Amino acid sequence: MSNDFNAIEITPELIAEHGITEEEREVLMNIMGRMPTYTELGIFSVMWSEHCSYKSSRFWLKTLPTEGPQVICGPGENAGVVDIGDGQAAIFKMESHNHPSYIEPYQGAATGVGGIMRDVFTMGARPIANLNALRFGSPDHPKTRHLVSGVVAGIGGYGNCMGVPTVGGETTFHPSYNGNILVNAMTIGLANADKIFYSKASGIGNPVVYVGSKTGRDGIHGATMASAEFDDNSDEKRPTVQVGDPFAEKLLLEACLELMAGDSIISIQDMGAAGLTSSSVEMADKGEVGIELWLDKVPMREEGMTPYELMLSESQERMLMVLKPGREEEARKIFEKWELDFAVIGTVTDTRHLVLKWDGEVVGDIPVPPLVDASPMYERPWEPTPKAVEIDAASVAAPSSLTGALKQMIGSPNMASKRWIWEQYDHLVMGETIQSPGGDAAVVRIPGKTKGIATSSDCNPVYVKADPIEGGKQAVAECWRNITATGAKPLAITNNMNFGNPERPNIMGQFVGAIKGMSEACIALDFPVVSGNVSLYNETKGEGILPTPVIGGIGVIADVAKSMNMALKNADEELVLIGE
Amino acid sequence: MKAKVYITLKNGVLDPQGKAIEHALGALDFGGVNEVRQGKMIELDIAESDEAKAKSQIEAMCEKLLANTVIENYAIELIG
Amino acid sequence: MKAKVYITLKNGVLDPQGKAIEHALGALDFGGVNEVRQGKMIELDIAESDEAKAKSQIEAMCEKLLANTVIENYAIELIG
Amino acid sequence: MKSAVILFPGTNRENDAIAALEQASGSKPQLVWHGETELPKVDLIMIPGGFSYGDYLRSGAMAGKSPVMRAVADQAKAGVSIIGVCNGFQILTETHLLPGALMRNAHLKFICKRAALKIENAETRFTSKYDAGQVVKYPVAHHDGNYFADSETLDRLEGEGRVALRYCDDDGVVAPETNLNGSQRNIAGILNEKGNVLGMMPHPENAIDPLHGGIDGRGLFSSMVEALS
Ligand SMILES: Nc1ncnc2c1ncn2[C@@H]1O[C@H](COP(=O)(O)OP(=O)(O)O)[C@@H](O)[C@H]1O
Repeated sequence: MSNDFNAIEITPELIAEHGITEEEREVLMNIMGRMPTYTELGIFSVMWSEHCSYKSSRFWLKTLPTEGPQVICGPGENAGVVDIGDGQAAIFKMESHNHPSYIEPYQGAATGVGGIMRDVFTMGARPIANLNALRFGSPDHPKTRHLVSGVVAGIGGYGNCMGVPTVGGETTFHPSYNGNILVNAMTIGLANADKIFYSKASGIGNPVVYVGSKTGRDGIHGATMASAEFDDNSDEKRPTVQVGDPFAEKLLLEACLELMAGDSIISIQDMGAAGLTSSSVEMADKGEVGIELWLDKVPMREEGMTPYELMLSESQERMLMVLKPGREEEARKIFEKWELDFAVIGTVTDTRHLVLKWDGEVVGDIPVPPLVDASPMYERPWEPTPKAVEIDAASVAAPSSLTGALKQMIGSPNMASKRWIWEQYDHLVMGETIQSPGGDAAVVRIPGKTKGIATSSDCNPVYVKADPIEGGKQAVAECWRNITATGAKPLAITNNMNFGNPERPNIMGQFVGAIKGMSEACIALDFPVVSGNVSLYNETKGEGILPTPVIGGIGVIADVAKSMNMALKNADEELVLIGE
Repeated sequence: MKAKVYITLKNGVLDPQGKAIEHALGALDFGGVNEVRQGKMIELDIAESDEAKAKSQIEAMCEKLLANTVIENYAIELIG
Repeated sequence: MKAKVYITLKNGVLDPQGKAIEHALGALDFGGVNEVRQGKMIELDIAESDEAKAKSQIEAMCEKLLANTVIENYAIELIG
Repeated sequence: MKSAVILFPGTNRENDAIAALEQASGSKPQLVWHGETELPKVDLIMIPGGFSYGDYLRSGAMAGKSPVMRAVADQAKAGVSIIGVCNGFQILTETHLLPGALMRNAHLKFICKRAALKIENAETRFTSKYDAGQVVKYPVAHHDGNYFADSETLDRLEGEGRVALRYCDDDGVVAPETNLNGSQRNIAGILNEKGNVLGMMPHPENAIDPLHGGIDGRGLFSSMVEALS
């Protein structure tokens, strides 16, 4: 491995700068049996990051109930898949883009929406509905206005251009999010139940194909950027936020679905965070095969890109596929028709290694199973959240004016109408929106059918803070109630666990409590978890956000014409209160 | 004092607009067009007549509103 | 040959973006700002190296695509 | 009525358009890709909504220069009926088949809501099933719907009865407060000189099913079927 690309000396400091602990370094050295090259170090660092490895949360996530007769594919793939009858499946997931949205609200939120849609259409589904769960700081905090308008414009900017209706979500405000907003985006797609695409690679010698936009130096991690030598002479710090290109993604969607209508794809994986690295490693690992990549063949946007940058770039609107042998030209034609890049950049091997080449020369070689299996998993210490003191209702003075109290409630930012937001989202495109935002759950009809999907996203973080177990339960139950209120039968949920620093036992305790509560509610309601996402370290100045496990659920209603909404229909009708 | 502010994307930041324009020019048979980047130009007239002060005032406007300094650079031209 | 194309709204065409910027600057306590207009700047690199030819080529691009001459004017600057 | 729907990269309301045309005429429209230079023989060409070429540079600009639009322009000259909705309207102004331009909404935000519209001219092949002055509700969903033309052009449009629709309130009052995007004189849709080309921002195709919350859009499609079959 005499390549210049890897001339950078690997020192303990450099390893530490890549976020790899001493303990993890030992494991890494054992796996490699030698010093990793610079490129290899980059790959370990992203694969073992919290984001990719779920090292703090995996242990607990495994305890969530994920099964049921309706579940076709639970957590572990790009998105969850449930049976909705008539040979059709709904594919859905929620994902966070919290930190990027705080730094650059428009692009951060936009690329979050782009990412979650790719997760869904990479499995063969056409996205039919988007939701977004937003948490902002106090309305009078100086940054809030700018963040709200940027995030909302970004979500609309991407979803509207894609032509996928944004039909629901939630928006609340609390000072704990002043320095750390939450932007969670959810997409629901529709596929044929017998035509779902997975990421598992197979077939030794089969071509590995890159499609979509070119790779640039987007989102390559800041800390590692500083130590790298590729920087051009400009003194400006290279931005680490990605810019979304919804038009490219719309083309990618149409091209992928067109190719998927045939039978040339063996497996496909979108390039999200840690782009080429996580997609190729995941495909090889799931298929118990190896993958060899010819990095000089990757379509590049900038000159002088290195293997390290190519493997770590987070450029958007890209996919990696394994095709059946000899089907490259058929696929190329489709992608060229849609004016997208297409390149054969590697091959499936039997070595179970990820081998990276540049002009035929090896620039990286990592055994895949230990890279994945030995990825750290921590059972972090946690302490249960102390019981909050119950407020004695009698101790709260009755409001002097009921109308005044009502006005105050309606006028509070959390309860106020969110019309200003959802009118900036195209919630009608596709012509199947039966219940628009503004109700309990949105309802979209399945094209050509009378049936539809009801969907809602919910969480009350104040409850979770007071009692994580009960708060976790209540988030699931609220979502279930919102869906049932339209007349739909709830089917399954996705979730987005937004918490503070898991290395603090009290925060970890909130996480554990929420998981326990959610599990209990999911089992009681037969409402399994089929996908999800975790976002930790949501803190500013050592203060964690309110624990926010957002639940996104879907249900099915046989006849959308019979779905219910909350509008009062006629004067003089009786209002009835049911439940305890 | 009149001024123009030019706002451009930083190096390396994806420019979907520029890319699409480049592509469209190619489709219209304008060959050999490369590196198309789209930026903004903002013209304004401010009350301040002192050059140095005007410049620093406009700089403040750029930092606070006109440019998104996470991904954009700006340049100021005073016209007088 | 590198060039810049400046595209501005014609006089008399109202400019919602410019107006919004003017308003926002006011809200941020930048007083005395007037006549804010937002335009576009497109940078490009064309193969043609002869100045006159380059200019007429870019003019054609403006007429055909870059500017909407119903509402916009354009100006070309060759940089070399 | 035989119809065709034009598709550009980034078009996204084509299925909504197809559903409306099929519901009204009983036959499926033919789909025509942007690179085509010839059009099938049809009575109506529809350019649907979406974000052709991402609406980068200017909305409708790049689509306006595509090969298929040259063919559409020829058909327009030959008297074939053409309707452009939303992005379709933007494209028609970019090709100069309709005068003026669609600029960014005055409040700079994308807007999606059901809008009240006043039918200004009910004596066209697109609106004959309505009464003049009738208020209909179609959704709008656009970022660049702010219609601009110089006052001379506007006066001519008015004088020749070429303003098809205006933004109004539920009672048909046309006022600055009912102008949801800043359009000159509340204009939501206009016709060309010959009356065979209509461009409009609102989406009649999203108001054809009681479950959409209203079926006011059907009148537009049935007008066309009646006039063009
Ligand atoms: N960011 C958003 N995007 C889309 N719709 C939203 C958003 N925020 C709130 N909404 C809509 O506003 C309505 C009220 O929201 P919320 O107060 O969370 O509902 P509830 O608490 O009654 O379930 C819902 O229909 C929801 O879909």
